[in-house]
Amino acid sequence: MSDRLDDLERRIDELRAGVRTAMRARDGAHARVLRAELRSAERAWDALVSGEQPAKEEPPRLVTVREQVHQGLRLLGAAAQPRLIVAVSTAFFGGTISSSRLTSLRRDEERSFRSLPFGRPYYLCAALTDRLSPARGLLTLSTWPLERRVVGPLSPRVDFLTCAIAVAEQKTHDERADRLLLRMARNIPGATDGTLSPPDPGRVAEAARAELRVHADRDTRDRAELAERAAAQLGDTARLFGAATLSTIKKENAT
Amino acid sequence: MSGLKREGDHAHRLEALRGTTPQQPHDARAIAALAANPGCARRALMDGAGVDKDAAARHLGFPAPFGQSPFAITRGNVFEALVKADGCAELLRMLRELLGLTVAEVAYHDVENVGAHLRHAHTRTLIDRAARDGHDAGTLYDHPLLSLEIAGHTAYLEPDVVAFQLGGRFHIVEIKSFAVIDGQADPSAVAAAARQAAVYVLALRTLLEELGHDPLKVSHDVVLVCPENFANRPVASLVDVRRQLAVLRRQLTRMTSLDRLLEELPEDLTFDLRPDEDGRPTRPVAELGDALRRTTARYAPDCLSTCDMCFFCRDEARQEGASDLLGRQVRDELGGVASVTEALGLADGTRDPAEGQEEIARLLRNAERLRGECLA
Amino acid sequence: MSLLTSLARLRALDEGIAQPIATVRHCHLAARPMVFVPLKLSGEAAAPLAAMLGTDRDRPRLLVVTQPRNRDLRFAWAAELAGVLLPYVEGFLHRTETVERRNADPYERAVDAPQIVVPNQAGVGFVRLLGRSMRFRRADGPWPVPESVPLLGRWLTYFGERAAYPGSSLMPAMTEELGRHWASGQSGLEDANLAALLAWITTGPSDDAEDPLIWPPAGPATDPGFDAEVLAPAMESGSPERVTEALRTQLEPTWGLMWQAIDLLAGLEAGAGVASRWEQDRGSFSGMAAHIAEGAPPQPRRDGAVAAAAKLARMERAQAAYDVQRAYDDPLVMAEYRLTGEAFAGEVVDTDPGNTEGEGRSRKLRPIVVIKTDDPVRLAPGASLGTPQRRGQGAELVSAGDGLVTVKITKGMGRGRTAAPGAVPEIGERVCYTSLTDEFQGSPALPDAEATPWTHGGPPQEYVPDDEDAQEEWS
Amino acid sequence: MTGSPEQVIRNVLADLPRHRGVVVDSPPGAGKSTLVVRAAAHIAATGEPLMIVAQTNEQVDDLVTRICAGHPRLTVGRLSAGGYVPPLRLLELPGVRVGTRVQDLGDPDIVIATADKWAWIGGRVWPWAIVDEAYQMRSDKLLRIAGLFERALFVGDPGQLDPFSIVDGDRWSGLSWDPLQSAVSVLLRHNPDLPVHRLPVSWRLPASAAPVVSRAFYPFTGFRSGTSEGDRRLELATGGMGTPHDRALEEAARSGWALLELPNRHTVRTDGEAVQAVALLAGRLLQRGAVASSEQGERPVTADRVAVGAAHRDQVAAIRAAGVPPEITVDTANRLQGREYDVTIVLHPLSGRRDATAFHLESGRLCVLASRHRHACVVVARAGIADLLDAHPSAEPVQLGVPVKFPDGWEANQSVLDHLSRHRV
Repeated sequence: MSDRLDDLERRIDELRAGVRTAMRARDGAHARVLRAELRSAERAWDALVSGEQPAKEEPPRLVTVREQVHQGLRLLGAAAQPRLIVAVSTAFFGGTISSSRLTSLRRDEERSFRSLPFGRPYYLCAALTDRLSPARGLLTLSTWPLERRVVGPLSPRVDFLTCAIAVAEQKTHDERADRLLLRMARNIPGATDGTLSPPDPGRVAEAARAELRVHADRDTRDRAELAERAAAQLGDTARLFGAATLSTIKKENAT
Repeated sequence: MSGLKREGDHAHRLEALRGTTPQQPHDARAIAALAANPGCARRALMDGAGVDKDAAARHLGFPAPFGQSPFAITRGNVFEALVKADGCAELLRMLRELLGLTVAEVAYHDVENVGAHLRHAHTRTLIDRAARDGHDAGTLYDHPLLSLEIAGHTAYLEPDVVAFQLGGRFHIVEIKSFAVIDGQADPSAVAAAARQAAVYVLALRTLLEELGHDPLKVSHDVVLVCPENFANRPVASLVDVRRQLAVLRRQLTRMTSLDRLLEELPEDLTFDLRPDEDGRPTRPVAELGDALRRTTARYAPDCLSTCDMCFFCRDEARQEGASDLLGRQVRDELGGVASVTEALGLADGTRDPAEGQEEIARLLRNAERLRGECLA
Repeated sequence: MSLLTSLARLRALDEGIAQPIATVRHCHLAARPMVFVPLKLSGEAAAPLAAMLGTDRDRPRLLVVTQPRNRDLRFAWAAELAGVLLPYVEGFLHRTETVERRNADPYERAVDAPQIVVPNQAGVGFVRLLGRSMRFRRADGPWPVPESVPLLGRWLTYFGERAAYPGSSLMPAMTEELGRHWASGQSGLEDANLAALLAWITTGPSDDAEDPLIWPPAGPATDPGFDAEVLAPAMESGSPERVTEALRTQLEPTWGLMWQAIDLLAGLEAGAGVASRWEQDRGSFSGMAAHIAEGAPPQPRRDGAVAAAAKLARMERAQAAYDVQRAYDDPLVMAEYRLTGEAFAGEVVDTDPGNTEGEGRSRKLRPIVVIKTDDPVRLAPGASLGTPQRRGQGAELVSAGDGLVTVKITKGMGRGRTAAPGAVPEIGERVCYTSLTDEFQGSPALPDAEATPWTHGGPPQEYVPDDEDAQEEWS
Repeated sequence: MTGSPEQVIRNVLADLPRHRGVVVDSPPGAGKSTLVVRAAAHIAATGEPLMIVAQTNEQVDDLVTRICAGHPRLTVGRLSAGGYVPPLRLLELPGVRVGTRVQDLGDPDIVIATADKWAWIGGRVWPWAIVDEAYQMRSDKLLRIAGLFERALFVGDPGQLDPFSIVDGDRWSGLSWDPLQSAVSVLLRHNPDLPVHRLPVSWRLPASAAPVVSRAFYPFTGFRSGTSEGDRRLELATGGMGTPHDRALEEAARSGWALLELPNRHTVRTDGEAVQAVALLAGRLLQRGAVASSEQGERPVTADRVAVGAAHRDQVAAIRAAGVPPEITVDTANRLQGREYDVTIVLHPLSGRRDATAFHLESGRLCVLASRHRHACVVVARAGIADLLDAHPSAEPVQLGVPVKFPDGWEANQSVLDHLSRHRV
């Protein structure tokens, strides 16, 4: 066996050198071929060393990704980025998702909606920009009123403060939740005592509300105006998943 | 009239130098790098003509020794996302702490919402509105797209964020993932960031000027955001880029005055790589090498960290036995003596000094005598 | 760098082999040096990836963080590192000698000290950052670490700081030390590549040294190609063995180079001043150990006003002494001063050993020596001179011109009416005189830190490491 | 530019009791010493003891002489180190006592010493201090003596050379108390509210030089000449022989500036031809019997009124060896700081260089060399400096938290060169 291992190691070294030489010469095609060979050699090496094929164990998944995101968004109560949703899910629901798995989620939802409109009790959908296009990297729930799903200039901040309040007001707080709250609180004036100790949730919520009051009027106005436009100009699908471009709006209006 | 004609010729000559190779677009980093070795005619011509130096060096068999680790790239992306997360919550905190931004100022515009093709126009509109409306304008502009004319070509530039409403002035925000530890960062990394940010400042000032606003509404202090100490937490510092701006202006002026260099070139000279349909260069390597060697390089060891052509030029310097190989300081110390054998010949007396070399010859002979005496 | 070194570089380039620029070794080489080759994760300030270290060239220890983004693994690595380095460092504390001091209590000085050798200047920088990232951690509280970690952090900080101290050999950077003794035929910038520099010194230049596939970089930065093609897939595979083996391939070549370089330096005889500088290193090391033993807090993040001024004064003093000692120890270094006219050497052609000045009781012996030299002397009459041949003596330049220099010996002649035998150079002896002298002038006292004046911000707040220091996130 | 010099001085004196520290920026020859003497007398008149700090023994002796000349009734104690031999002119002054210890001085109105000497003094606090040449004083020196006084007036020229060290001080960069920064920078970073005054008029630099130096080295603050065009004249008694050297001297006599340009060539630092040219110019200047007339009257330009300046010590040695009349001062920029002459001859720091280093480009170096003269400055340089500046790579590292220093050396060099090119011979 050790002969075999030596051979493999030699082969792996050669292949690695080959790949790196090819990469330095920016010869992508050749590098790809060599890389594939290299991976299989490496797998063989792993198998020999550990005596078995490394099978990555998937943790038992009780709740679907979709449902975990839903839970997270419901808790937050405002449009949020995948990173925050994942953090909330991990902190409060023992969630297991990683933000990379959320990238295709919105498209899947849209496909599902198009094939069977309103076939599900909720959809994970887009937040809408002032052009009524989908806002990059923000998720919302179809069950929310349009005002909550549109983003005016102040909305990102308002949503962040809303989320912070929601996190602060959770009853159960373990270490992970504390860390999440601290991270948010540090970006809200007056929410922490300036140290790294877990912040007082009441104080965080109070501080967030105080700042929220500064923005509330204008943001509410902006959102109402946007929501009105969205309701008037967008069809069902676009209202949930955003209008792709200006031309889409025209087309949808025409039909 | 003749000026116009010359300008046309000039552009035409540069096109010819590039040949069928696609124009290499300048990004902020490339523009900032123009100042790395302005005395190098080879580089000035390649940059001016928009030749892809990296591709040329590879084709010549001298690929540049630069590469970025995937770990560093990931780290950079993750950090930028963190700074911009949740409506730029971290950025707002820092601007409030560092520049006294008021709590009410939080309006966020993602310029990219309009789609890639409209980004530049939308940036113009938003910046125009901000400069005009003053206090009612937005605070943060994410993913803006600016432009700058470089030697007759438009370069598109993507600053990380433009912040407004800090004392009524625009600030360029530059997000970098090198660490600031106890208030200090790697000075060469900061310098590179400052040079890059200066390009954005200039582009934004140019835009304001075009729109009829005061270009000085763009601050020469840029906001540099980096991770603090060993954590991911961002920290902002103000960096004064006035010096970098002055250097940049000088270099851009030089770019438009390549005439002298162009005039010295043979009519038929071209750096064309003759790419095939897949973009692979087909020009015989020796031919390309010869073409490049007809321009004068000014190799210095610093090129090894700043120029794609460095290994090619180093090889050339080796073949010529140029004392440039040993660094600018050695070269300077040797006065006018450029070649290694010449210097050694003067040192051991096998070569008589030419006119004007008496001095360095005396010094070298003295040095040679001392070395001989001490090592005997 | 002087023209003398430039000439050596030109010669090296021409002959294809590095040229000596020193005739003796100017750094201390420990009997049992600790070679330390650390690697860090690209893109991070100080995330350790691996280190190869040890005092036995045949048995290096390899410590690896198989998943560098996992802070627990990083702290475990730090604890492992402490497990190797701390016993080595503390092993030197047991044997001490008592040193008497004027106007101060005697103190205990270690008879030998640790020497941690890293490949290059970037390695020293990384050690300093590692020290910074560890020394404030605590064994209790929310992010507890093994007790050895903050202790190691303080020692690494100390070694990293001491490396910047001119003439110290507690933490030499190998490329720097080699570069002080040999001139290669490449630029100083390229000399920072250990493999390349060693090739110049031993076999002649080789482009292999720049090929990371043949000679991986000596760290702490890894080759981006290796990161992309080997390390990243290995980490993704989740196999610690594979990561370990991958990193071993990057460290082993450098490990070999480091010992080769040590052998090269060991082949040179130590200069006369090396022992006294090492003695200072030992004193400094013992001071640091005592500091820790007394329970003093870790080094602050940055120097306060008074500490900075004090350190600057010490460093300037050390730099001046180091420059002078190297010139006195090594004729090839002295030659640089001869070239610029600040020193001259030659043969004694005339003497007046009995020359005196003054009358009666103030009559003093001031022997005159005339030297014939080929060196371009650029010293003014009255310049005070020293000589490597008779270090206790001081002299004064009387006149110089036409290749003849007249010198008057003014110090170190004793009280006798005639010169002691050998005190005055004989006709025909070769001598060297230089205006470079190591005359120590004590530096005036600084205020206590608590008495920092208003011009410098007033008394600083007393530094107490707080929870924030200890809990500082490690991303 | 605000106020007359007199008004500025009055403002400074009025500010003294109001602030713990007062800073006065003084461009070349703007009456810094006059201000120090005035302020000294002003403080002494209150009856409170005063200490004065200068940087070199020559500066101390010079101040002692000036104070005694202007205010003969003041008593002055001159503290010095053991090996110091006071010049005769000092010993002859009636109110002056020299000693190595404060106790030896009696109880004078004013005690004056170098910063190095003051650092060894302790156990007493003066209510007032004047720190002269404070921009050339390293902040660690100030740290050693700041405990000796309660209030201080800091006077100096921000445009000259910064203090330096033989060791690398990067570890302290960005700290507000960086020991390598000048005393004034550190003082102002900790006490940003202290008043900073500027002397607006150079009495030394003629009308031909003040605008050039002001534009290149003091671009934001600026200053003007105290004399107008035509107030200063330099005449050469004997005729020239039409050589480039003679023509350069004639151009300098006529316009206040001359650039003697040698053929473009990369040379060693001690460029024989350039060194020879400098020496020749110095010799010819004396031979031709230059006479300077100014508001101070008419006097011959004797050797002690002429200085030759260069960047490096080996250049200075080479110039000396090339046969400059021995009474003429030949020195590096560092050592010419604070000095004044009628005519200066300068070997341009960038002459014959292939690459400019930070050392060569340091604006303070050129500023010192170009601002020592009352009448004229002759610069010797090889052609090609413009190309060298043009080819200069800019990759200076940037330290966080360190204020950017202006003027930029490149810009300053460019500005001076631009002016010199109009006086090329």
